[in-house]
Parts: sequence; structure tokens; C-alpha cells
Amino acid sequence: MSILINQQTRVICQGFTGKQGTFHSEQAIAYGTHFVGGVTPGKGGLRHLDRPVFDTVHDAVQETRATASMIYVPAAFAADAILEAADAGIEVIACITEGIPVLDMLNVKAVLAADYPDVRLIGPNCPGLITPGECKIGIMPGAIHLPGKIGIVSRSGTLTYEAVAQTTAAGLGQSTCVGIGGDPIHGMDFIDCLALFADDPETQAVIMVGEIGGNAEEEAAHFIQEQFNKPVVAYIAGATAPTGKRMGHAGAVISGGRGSAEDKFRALAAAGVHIVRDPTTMGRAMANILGVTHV
Amino acid sequence: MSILINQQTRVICQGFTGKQGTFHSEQAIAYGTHFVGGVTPGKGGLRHLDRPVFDTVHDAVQETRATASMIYVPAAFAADAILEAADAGIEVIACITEGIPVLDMLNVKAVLAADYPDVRLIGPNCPGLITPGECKIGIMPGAIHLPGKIGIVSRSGTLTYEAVAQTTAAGLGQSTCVGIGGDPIHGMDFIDCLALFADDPETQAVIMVGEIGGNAEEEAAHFIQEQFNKPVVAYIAGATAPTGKRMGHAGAVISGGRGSAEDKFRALAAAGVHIVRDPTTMGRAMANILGVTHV
Amino acid sequence: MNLHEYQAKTLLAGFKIPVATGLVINHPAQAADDQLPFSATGTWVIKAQIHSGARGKAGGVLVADSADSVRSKAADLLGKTLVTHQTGPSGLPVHQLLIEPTSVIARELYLALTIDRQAQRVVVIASIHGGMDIEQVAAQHPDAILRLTINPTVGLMGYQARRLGFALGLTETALKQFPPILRGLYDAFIRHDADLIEINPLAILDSGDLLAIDAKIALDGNAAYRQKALFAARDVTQEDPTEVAAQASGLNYISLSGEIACMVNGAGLAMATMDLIQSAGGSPANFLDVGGGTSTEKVAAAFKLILANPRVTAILVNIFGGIVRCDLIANGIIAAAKEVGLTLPTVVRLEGTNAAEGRRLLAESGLNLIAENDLAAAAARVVHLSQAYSAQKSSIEGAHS
Amino acid sequence: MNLHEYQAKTLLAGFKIPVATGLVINHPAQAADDQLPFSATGTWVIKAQIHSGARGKAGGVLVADSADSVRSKAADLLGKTLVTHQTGPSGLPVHQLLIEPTSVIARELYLALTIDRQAQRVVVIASIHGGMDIEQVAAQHPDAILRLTINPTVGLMGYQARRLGFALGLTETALKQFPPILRGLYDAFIRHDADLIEINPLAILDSGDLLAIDAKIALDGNAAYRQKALFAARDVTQEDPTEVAAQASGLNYISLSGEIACMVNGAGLAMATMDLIQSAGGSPANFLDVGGGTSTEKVAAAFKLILANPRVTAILVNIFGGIVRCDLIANGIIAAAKEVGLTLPTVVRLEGTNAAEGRRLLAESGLNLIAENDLAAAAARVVHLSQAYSAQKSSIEGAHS
Repeated sequence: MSILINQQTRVICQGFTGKQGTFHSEQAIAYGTHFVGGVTPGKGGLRHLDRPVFDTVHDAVQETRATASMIYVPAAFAADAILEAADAGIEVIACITEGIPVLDMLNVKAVLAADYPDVRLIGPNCPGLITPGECKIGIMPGAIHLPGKIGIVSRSGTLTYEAVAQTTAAGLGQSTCVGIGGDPIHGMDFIDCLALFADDPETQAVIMVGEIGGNAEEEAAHFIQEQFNKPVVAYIAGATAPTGKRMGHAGAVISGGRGSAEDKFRALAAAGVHIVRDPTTMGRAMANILGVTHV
Repeated sequence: MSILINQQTRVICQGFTGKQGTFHSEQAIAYGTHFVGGVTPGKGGLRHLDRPVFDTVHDAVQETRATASMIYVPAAFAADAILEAADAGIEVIACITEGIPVLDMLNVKAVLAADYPDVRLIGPNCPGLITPGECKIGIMPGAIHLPGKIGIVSRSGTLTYEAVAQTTAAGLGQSTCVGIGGDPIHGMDFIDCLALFADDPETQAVIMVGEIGGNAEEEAAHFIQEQFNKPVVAYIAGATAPTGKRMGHAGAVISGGRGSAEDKFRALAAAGVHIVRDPTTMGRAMANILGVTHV
Repeated sequence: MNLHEYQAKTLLAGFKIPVATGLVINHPAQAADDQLPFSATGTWVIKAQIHSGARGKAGGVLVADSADSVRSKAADLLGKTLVTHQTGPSGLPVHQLLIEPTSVIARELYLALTIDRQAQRVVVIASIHGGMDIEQVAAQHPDAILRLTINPTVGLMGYQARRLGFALGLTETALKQFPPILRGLYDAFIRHDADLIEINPLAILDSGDLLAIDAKIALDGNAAYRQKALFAARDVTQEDPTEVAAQASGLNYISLSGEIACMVNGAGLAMATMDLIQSAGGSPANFLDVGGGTSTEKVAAAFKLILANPRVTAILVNIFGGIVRCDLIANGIIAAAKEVGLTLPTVVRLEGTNAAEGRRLLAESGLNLIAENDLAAAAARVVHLSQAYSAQKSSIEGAHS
Repeated sequence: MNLHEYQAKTLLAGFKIPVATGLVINHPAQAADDQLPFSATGTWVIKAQIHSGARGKAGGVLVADSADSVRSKAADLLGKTLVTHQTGPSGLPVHQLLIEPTSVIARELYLALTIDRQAQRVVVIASIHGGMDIEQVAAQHPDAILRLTINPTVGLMGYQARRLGFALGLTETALKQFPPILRGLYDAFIRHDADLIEINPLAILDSGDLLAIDAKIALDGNAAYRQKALFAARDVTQEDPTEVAAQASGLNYISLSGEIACMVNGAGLAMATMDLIQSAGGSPANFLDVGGGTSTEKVAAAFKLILANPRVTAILVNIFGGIVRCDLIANGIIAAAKEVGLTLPTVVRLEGTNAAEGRRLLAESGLNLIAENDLAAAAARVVHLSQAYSAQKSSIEGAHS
């Protein structure tokens, strides 16, 4: 088991024949993902990476019965690509593209809520998601993953890899890893992922990687306190970040004295989450909690 | 019992101090409606009809705990008035105003669905709704009503009065009468009202008054067949109406050969509805069905 | 309200929809050599500007291959009355012509935007079967009609336009031109409160370019207050004069072909009254909703509209009093009947507060006003009176012939 | 990206927001008698155009009661560097002044639009406590902050503007002027991809009219591609030169006050690396995200940015290899280090595919590059090296003094 995606998930790529789309589609295929084709308007009917190319996502879904899509189109076209996927019936949409204007995302979220409430959008500006050994949708390095029991959900890309590498090193492995992205307005949030991890028997515990800005971690803390019963280890990046500066991610900014790492650590600790202030100890802390002595 | 409104419902009027608002508020008060005040921007703090006037619906709700509003503002401001009421927490909104541009209503419906899914909008371009002997919100003549057991839902104003007068004459009376309005895009539909009547123990049977145009009656027929267990008598106005002409109501037009009275009669009859082709026999038909010999 | 083709094209050109350069004339002399738009094909099409489709079959669309021919055909067409299956038997007068260069057309598409009541959205309707009525396409090729609804938050999305373009089989130039055209149509629809924008056909020319050959726009009458410029361009010569006069009096009137007139308060009740007349064996002469107020002025205006129809043999007035007292309504009817000199047999059904008093006033008025309180009886009575009146009239006419 | 006050006001004037007629100068002589805007009060305000609030306390806002005084005060202000609590200790240079007539103000309001992340909507924030920082108002009068979110389908509704107007205690003229101002601000926000539009204060003048006294606009950098005109007006003199240079190289750099530089791929990992340096007893000199690619050119540019900071005593390079092989990354680092002549102690933590090979390459490079594969150890090591370097440096400096 896992959440969102597994061996059966039929995956397509939007922006398939572009440089990014081609590279990461190759990687996904090499990883063993059930990768059924891709979309590039105007190239319908061609083949690419030994898979069919379609003009529209609707065509792709009709022909391949795809249920998941990864999006690598330029930022100016990403909002359109997300809604095209949703309209075509794609259930899990991972938008890797970064640099999408925030007003575009406001509109996308409003339309998804109104017309496609069951669609799961991951990102944008995220590494994607992976169920180790089964399905890789995104830009993460497949090799560091190990099928296992830890769910990982993170606002940061490379920090997710840290959590992955540490849980792999600890022999715990991962059920599914979801990079929810660093933009202020995005799709699935910590809570959405936690709710799925709660129902996944394979997931025994969760590592949550947050960062400064917004209050998604505080909301997650509330959710965990109220209704999440598996162990959670959490790290928040940015304890040393200054107020008012965007730390790379558009969403990572402490504004008006709110959204600091300390606020988030405090809220999570109060909710019974095992917080770690040293990002190199996420795997070890989890191993301790689960009583695993493998390493 | 009844649906939507009763003796406890606290009612306000938007467009309170205008000519229409004043007249129908007076009538509502005279009928015994629990009428707690009204809204006219810029006249907040005054009194009118011995009730307080507020600048905003939010103020009115805060001060009076109103839960229902009737709207008599001009068409150009009606969409705004509906959303103001919804935003202020009003649960039942009857928009009497006619002549609202259809694109305004498209937007209103989209916003209600997104932000205020529990709000009940009746109308626009409708006579309103009444629970006889308890609460009158609209322009219907109170005197023809009789507290009783028949739920009435209608797209037409004066035809509703026919159904009311006939059921009053038959001694059946009405639980609640809802005029859903004659515009192509409106709030509550036949199905919404039927669902409420289904759960109302006081309502023993329903009279449905439809008219040509659209396919709301066909959808209602489907709903009745699938899940409505009380007797329904239905009349559809416009059997003699020509194709392509708007019969007064913006929504009453047979277009592309669809939406004719015959189509609707057929669908309703197939769903087990007792259809009457003579609008003067709605009450008699209902009395026969219920085995009432009062008249 | 409907726009003429030339008005619709002017509006759409403002949204970058490709239309031919046209010349609008109301006199043949206006089609002077130096006024005619350039025609690469050397021929021109002359189109009668009437509020109806299917003009071609009615002789409303002519082709000319010289300026002289344009003027002589224009002279033939101007002033004619065209009868199509949409105009009714009385037809519509041709007061204006639109003259455009002809184009070499490779393929014709159908494209329209309207309101989808069920989806509560603007819907785009498209088909590869352009140049014929969409109802006909719906009957013959139901699968060939493409529909997509538009979320008002974001409007028409690029993917929707692309998808439709591919589905219509567009390639290269046409495929590139299609999304901005569709976006332009949607913008025009929203900006101008349209009920319908129909491009039929949207042509793919031999050159590969798209061109709107015909255009129809209907506007939402409720939005007249914010579309003043367009509503000012209304051409009432294209509408039923009685209906136009009714609107001016705040009445809602639609001409029908029968002989029993009716006057009712409320649109639904008015339709029900027509239905009752028919089931009583008569035939309604009109739909007429006098609305809520029923003042003497309105009732008088309504009587005048009814009496202007020479086919009418009897009148049924059906008023559900509602909040206004029936005695006041009866007085209004009596005053109006006197004002217009009403002599036709008239059955008045009054229901509501003080109905008995109202009926008494009618009975004592000394006018040909028959009061009824039962609607079914009123319908039967008016049909009976109508038949009697017709019989009497034809016997009189027979005697005089 | 931030706009200057005068740029913001020009933009807002296009949306009918009332602003004073101003004169922008970069030399006192430009404030000639016939160029100065008319002042009914006879006095003018001279405002330093810097990307910071709280200019008044820093001496950046002056009042003059004659044209001569305007010029002499302008001469004083131009070229100065102003330090506010928002600028940091290095302050910002004054290259432009905005000169406006003063107004007689009855009351000052706060009004802003920004993005509400939780609601995922544009939010209007307003307060009757204008003229002070909203953070200060939030601390002192939390109940006096009004917020309303805007549904993108319909935009700002009339009722929302009315409600806010009443809540702000507006009457008569101001109450009437307020809704179009708010609608204008919302339109400007949407049309120009703003992150923030702040009018502080929005004044109610003695005349009863509303006037935007100050205006701040920040734009969404992601929308630069469709807001080209505004982004072309960027004033880089108001930004940290190192951060500007970083952007030009496609790097994300933020100056901090510590002495240990870091270079990381990924924003989250970069923050985590800073946090680790701090908990190991050091202090980070910067945030620096080199992104996914990590080419030799990017790494070289990153080293140059780091070395431009004289406080730096050691460097921590932290790369999680991901899909790119670590041996390739190591070669890139070595090449870049050679290119920039790197001598500072540098700890390189490489993780990912071929990490061992990468570490071997670093060790054999002959450069001062210390390979570590454990991140915690790398952080400890770099702090140690930094302290040793500082000690050595100060002893050398001591010896030379």
C-alpha cells in the first residue's frame, strides 16, 4: 500500500517532448513507473520515448486511461495545463513547474474547488511524489528511496531527499513521499497528505518537513492533535532566516512577525509531534520512536 | 412543521425603505411574520414601519439575528444584494426583483456554490415563499392561504395563487408554498424543494407548477421516480405556446424543439406524477388523490 | 434583442474576430464603384439584413459579379418582404443590405456561444457541419456537436480552445487563429451581455485562414440598462409592431393565430389561460401579461392592442387579484373599456379579495362585460361567445355580400 | 519587486485613485518655480524615493513653504543615505524626490490589498489607524483591523466596499468616493499581478475628499513576463548589490550578518544548512540556493558572490546530488574554485550517486576543499575551520598592528 500512486497508476507527462519533460519521463520510465504517454499540442500522433504523444490530455486519457500526470510546461502555461488535466479526468496532478504567478494559482484553486473537488494537485514548484519501487512522478532521484513504512511530506525538495536518505539509511524506507511545494498557494497541503497517511496501513509514521512562512504547519499541528494517531517527526527549516526576506521559495517569508520556525516548532511540539531541530537527525529520531535498531 | 421558514424565522427586507420594500414589508408584518428590520444603505439608525433600518445586512444580522431576507432592490443591484445577504449569514434569501441580467445570476450561483453552499436562494423574479399562518416572505396575497398539508412549488407567480386558492377551497391547505421564479438561472429548483418536502412530516403531498422552457421539470420527474414517495400533482403551463418566443418569463421559451409542455407532461406522467392539463383542477385532483371529500 | 448581421460583425471585429470588409446600404446608389469593398474573387454577395436565418432560400442572399450587377440586384432586394421558416407568414421587410466580397471557402464550421441553463455556465457549441441550422445538425449528426462549458472565474481556457480546434480538424494557420477567435467571442459575450453569439458558418478559406461568413447576436434584454449603445441600435422594423407597442406600454404581448384574445396578470397564468381557451375548443389570439399593477392605463393599453387585431372575436380577462382589491381592478377594467369603446363580448374572471363586489360592478357597468369567478367556466363562456359572435358576423357579412 | 511611491501613484492614478499632483526630481534645479505643482496650502512635502517605509523618522520627508525652500531642502536630501528599521544598517541611497503640495488632513486610514494564503484569496485590510505600521496596529489594536476576502469570480462586490466604508466611519463625500477607490485598487492588483498594494495613509481631507497620501506597491516576481513595463522600471539602486548580481546569474542569494558562507542546492536545504551552522556555534553569512543545475559557471558565480563578502572566514558547500552524479558536481566545484582562486577553508558535503568518487576528486584536487559526507559533521567542521581562520587572521593582524 501507499498513498496517491502505486504500481498500477498510469502516468502521463504534460510538456512531454520538451527538455525537462523528456529527461524526467526517461527517469520515470527507468524507475519502472507505469508510464503510458505524454502530451505536446501539435505533436499528437508522434511517438517519443517509445510512448504515444497526444495533442490534448483528453485524448491521452481516452487512449491510455491515464490517471496521473506530471507537468513540466513553462510557468506561463502551467495553470492551463493543470486545469486541462483536471478537466480530462486526471486524478493526481503533479505540477513541477516553478515560477507560476500567484494570481494564476488563486484562480486554479478556485476552479478546482468548484469543478473538480476530487482532483489531487501536488505543487506547483515541487519535486513531485514517489511511491518507492512502484511509481515515480517528479524530479527526485529514485535511487535513494527504499520501499518501506515512513510517509514523508515536505515543502522543500532537497530537504525531502535528506529525509529519504536518512530513513533509507535507517532501514525504515518510505511508503510514499510527497513534495507539496514551496509556493504560497499550492495544491495538497500537510493536512491532506496526513489524512491519506492516516488511512494507509503501510505507513507507520510520518516525517513532516516544513519551513518558515504561512501557517500550514500550525494547521497541521492542530490536525495531528485532533485526529492523527501515528507518530510524526517534524523539522522546520529557517530558524536563522531574517524577517521579511523571501528565502528562495516564494512562500518562505516571515511577515508581520508571523510564520517563524519557532512558532511552528512550538505548535507541533504542543500537538505531540516529535520535533527535531537538527535536520540530520530526522531518520535517527524516527528509528528511535519506532524502536528500530537496524542501523 | 413546514419547510424553509416558520413562525420563528426572523425576517429582514433589503430595499426596505423603497416603495416595493415598504409595501410588502407592511403586508408581511400584517400577516404576522416575525419581521425584525430592514436594510437601506445610508439610512442606518433610522426606524421604518416601527422597525430598525441598517446600513448593511451584516449590521442587521448582528443586531437582529435575522435568518431570512426578502430582496426588493432594483435589478442592477440585486446580485450584490443576494451576495451581501449570503455573506452576512442569511440562510434563506428570497429575491423578488425581476429583470436581473443572466450573467449576473451565473456569477451569483458560482459564488454561492463556492462560498455559501448552505444558503437557500429563492428566485429571482419570483413571488417569494410563505408558510401559511406563520411567515410570509414575498408578494403573494396572504389571505388566500390556509395552514395545511400541501406543499406547493411553482415557476409562476399567479399560477401559484391558483394552486393555493384551489387547495384552500378544497380544505387541504398548504404547508409551505415556494415560487422558484421564472428566470433561466435561479436559486432553489423543483428538486431542492421536493427534497425538503420529503422530509417535512406536515407535507402530505405536493403540487408542482411548471412551464415551458429548460428541463427542470424533466429532472424533477427523474428525482420523483427515484426518491420521492409522496403524491405529486403537476401542471405545466404553455401547451399552446409557440416555439422560439419568450412567454413573459425569460426562462419560458421552447428552443430547438426542446422544453415543450408535452415533453414535461410525458416525463412527469412516466414518473408516476398525477398530471393535470386543466389548471383549474389542481386542487380537485389533489383532493381526490388524498381521498378528501371536504368540498 | 437581436442585432443585424452587419451590427454583429462590427461588434465582433472589435474583438478581433475576422470578418469581411462590408458595405451597408439602404439605397442602390450607395453601392458606388468607389464604395464597394475590394473583391479578390471579383464577385460580391448581397445580403438582406433581416432578423432571420435561412435568408438564402427566401431569396435574401444574392451574388453579383460586377458593380452594376450589385446595384441592380440591390434595387431588386431593397423594400422586399422575405418569408422564411423563422419569420412567420407575414415575413420581414428588407431595409438594409450588407455587401461583401465573396471568399473561396474550403470548409464550413458551426460555432456558437450561449447560456447552458443546466450547467449554469456559458457554453460553446461547435460542429464540423457549418452552414446548416444547428437543430438540423442535432437531428442528423447528434455526435458531431461539441459542447464545452466555461467556468466564469477563469473564462475560456487555452486548453479548451486547443481541444476544440483539434476536434474540429483544424490544422496549421486555422489551428493558430482559432483560440484567439474563441477568446474574442467569449469576451464579446461577457462584455455585451449576449444571450447568443452564433457564427454560422465559420469558414476555413482556401488560404487556410478562418473567416466569419455570417454572424448572429442576441442580447439579454435584462441588461439593456448597461448596454445602452447596442440597445439604441435596435431595429423595430424587424419586430411585430403590436409587440413593440406593448413593450412601450410595459406590457408583454405576443401575437398568436387564434381569435380569442386574453389579458392576464402573470406570465404563467397567461399561458395557462391560453391553454384553457384551447382545451375549451377555442384558439388564443395572443399572449398578454399585464403584470402586477393592472392600472386603468395599462388595461386600456392592453384593450387597444387586442382590438387592433381584426381576427379577435371575444376577450377573456383573467385577473388573480392578489394584493390589489378586485373592486379596484373592476373599476379599472370598466374605465378602460369605456375609454376604448369596447363592444366585443368580454368575459372577466376576477379572483381574490373583494371578488364579489368586483363582479357586481362589472355586471352593473352597462358594458358587454360578463363576470365569472370560475376560470374553467370563464373559458367555456368566452369560447361560446366567440363562436356566437363569429356566426353572427358571418351571417351579417353573408347578408351584405 | 517594489515600486517607488511615485511609480505606484502613477499606476494608481490610472485606476482613478485620487493622488496629489507630484513632481519627481533627481536634481534641485528641476524644482523650478514653474514646475512645482500648485499648492493651495502654500507648502510642499519633499519625499525621498527609497524602498522603505518609516522615511519620516529617518529625515526622508521634509516640508517647505516656498519654492526656494523646496530647492534647498531637496539639495540637502538628494544623495543622502537613509537608514530606517526596514533598510538595515547600510541604509538606502536617495536618488529621486517626490514633491507634492501638502493637504489639510482630518483623519488618516490604513488600506491595503494582499494575498491571504489561508483563504487563497486577495484580501483587503483596513484600519481607522492610518499613518502607522499595520504590524503596530495589529499589536496595539487587533480589533481595529478589518479584513475581507474577495471571490475571484466576481471580484470586489459593491456590498463589500459599502460595508468597509461604513465600518471606517466614512460619511457623505468620502463614503461615496470609497467604493470606486477600492474597486480601482482591486483592478490594479489583478491587472498588474501585485503582491501588495498599500495606501498608508489614505487621508480624509478637511474638504471631505479622500486622498492617497502614500502608496506602496510590491509586484509578484513570477509575473514579470507579463508585466514587462513595470519590471523595466525596477530601481536596483534600492536593492542589495550582491542579491542583484546573484539574480543575474540565476542564483538566489540573501546577505546575512555572519561569517560562514554557504552554497546549497535547494531553498529548504539552504535554510537547513544555515540552521545547522548556527547550532554548531557559527553564524551564517548568507542564504545561497544554486538551484538544480549546479553547472561550473553557476558554482563559480556563487563563489565570487561569497568571496565578495569580506566577513567570510569559511565556506560550506552542501549539495544533495539528486539526479546529477556527484563526481560531475565535484569536478564543477574544483573547476570553479580554481577559476576564482579559492583559498578560504571550504568544506564540501556531497551526497547522492557516486558521492565517494566525488569526495576522492575533491581530496586529490590540491585545493583547500575538505570533503565530508555527513552533513552534521560538515557543519561542525566548517565552524571549527572558521574559528581557526579568524584566530589566525587576528593574530596576523595583531602582529602587523
